[in-house]
Amino acid sequence: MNPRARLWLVVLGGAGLAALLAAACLRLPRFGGGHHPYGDRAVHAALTRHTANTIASVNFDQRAFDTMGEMAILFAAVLGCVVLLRQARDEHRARPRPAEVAPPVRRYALVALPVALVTGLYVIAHGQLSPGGGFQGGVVAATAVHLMYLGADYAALERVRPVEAFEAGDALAASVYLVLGLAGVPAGTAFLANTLLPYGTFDKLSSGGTVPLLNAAIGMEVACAVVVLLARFLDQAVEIEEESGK
Amino acid sequence: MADAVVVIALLLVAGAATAAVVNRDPVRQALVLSVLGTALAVLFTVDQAPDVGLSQLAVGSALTPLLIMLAVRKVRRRPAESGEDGEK
Amino acid sequence: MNGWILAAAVVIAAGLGTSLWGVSTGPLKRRVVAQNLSNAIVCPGLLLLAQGYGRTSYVDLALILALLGPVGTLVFARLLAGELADDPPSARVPTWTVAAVGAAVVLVLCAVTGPGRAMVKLLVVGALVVGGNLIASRALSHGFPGVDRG
Amino acid sequence: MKAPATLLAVGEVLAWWAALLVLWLTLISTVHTLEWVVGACAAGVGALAARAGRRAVSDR
Repeated sequence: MNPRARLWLVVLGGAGLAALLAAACLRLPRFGGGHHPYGDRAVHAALTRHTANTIASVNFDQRAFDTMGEMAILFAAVLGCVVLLRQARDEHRARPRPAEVAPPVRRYALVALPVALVTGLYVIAHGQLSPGGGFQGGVVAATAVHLMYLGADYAALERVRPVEAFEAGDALAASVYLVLGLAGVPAGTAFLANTLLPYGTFDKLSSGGTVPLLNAAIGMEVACAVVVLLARFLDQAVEIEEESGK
Repeated sequence: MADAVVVIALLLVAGAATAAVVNRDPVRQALVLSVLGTALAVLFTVDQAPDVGLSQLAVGSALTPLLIMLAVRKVRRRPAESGEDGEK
Repeated sequence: MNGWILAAAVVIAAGLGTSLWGVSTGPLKRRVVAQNLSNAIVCPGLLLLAQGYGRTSYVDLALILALLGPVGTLVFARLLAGELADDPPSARVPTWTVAAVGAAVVLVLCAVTGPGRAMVKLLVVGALVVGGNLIASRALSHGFPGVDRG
Repeated sequence: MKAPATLLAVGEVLAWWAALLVLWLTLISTVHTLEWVVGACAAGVGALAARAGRRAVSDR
């Protein structure tokens, strides 16, 4: 195909896409209007299950199966990363030199680490009550651990972060999610149906049936996955070196 | 009138995204990307989607810069092989 | 649109607009400072938005930004230490201006909230914003003397 | 480990635990029993992490 024909093809396809997008935009409901057919139903379903945060109800109850897919994607992505970024045969490890960090920065890192960790756990635990949830809190908690690398050095990070434990935790949390979903099946309901536990009192930590448990499983999965992912990246960037043959 | 803050957030996101594309150096792109993440979090907040804004803040403020900067360091260290810019 | 949202719009438009301009132009040392200050100025903006919408749970966003924003700056300070060592960034006036804005916003919101746990939470967020901002500025200028020098 | 060292270690963890529990109580909106239990566990994890981090930096 010569460049001219290719250009015409792009113009034709682009024009078609633009026309369809414009047509779709013209039929959109008005911005900020009061009529939300899906939103009204989602809020109603969340309230009948005593879940204060509708988003958590959508993620871990009404569409818990979608969340399982997302969790599987993250799990597979981290698995792929671990396989791709392993130490190859023509590479060797060189211990990085201890880093010298200004004392106030080091003190800040040592104080911010537990504070950020507890905040991450707070965001996970209150996922069904306030904005947040397993994903957000898990990322915050995992980032907190890496303050050891930023405020000290790689050796200090390795001493507080046993990667094998986090790999096992990742797999364990993913299977906990599946087991929680399957637990309803012998009782005669569907996979991941929120019928296993009582719905509890509205706006309490124990409200929402299985939502807080699934939320916690996702939180642990995400935290462990991010730690493992960053461990591979740090290994490559800091420790592993190619044999240059020189 | 309450939409004014939405318009401001949208303009900031558009500006930051354009700046991230116009800059060609990965390190500078990472810096702009960090600001873009903050602007996106503001946009999600004013659109009353705090859960999404929280996700954006959690991922965009520290994790994405760390991943990008580590990848940049690995790539830059490779061709020279002299270890001058490596941490060893 | 109430006064809180108006104040938030002003803070965010001015602060984020300025830091966007600073982060996308100029030398590297100005860009890292702008990136640090963008976090420290948006955080009070988010607190004002939470007050304007009357949703106390939106304070969590400012809390997470106050915690992780300085961590992001530490990432750049640590991994760009080699580039920044010869010509360290120093931006006392903007840094202290942003810190003062953050402290002022937190104090005004505390006065409106009244004593209670909500006020303590605001103070925690304020301490994290101002302290994190100052520490991150410190880290950018000679924060990592022994890193990346080869 | 000698007795004073053990005492110091326990004291360090307890101090962090108390501080982080106070932090948890400021973050939450309504206090009830389950909040105390979950908060105490989270603060315990944070306190152990704080001590592990401090040791990783200083003992080498």
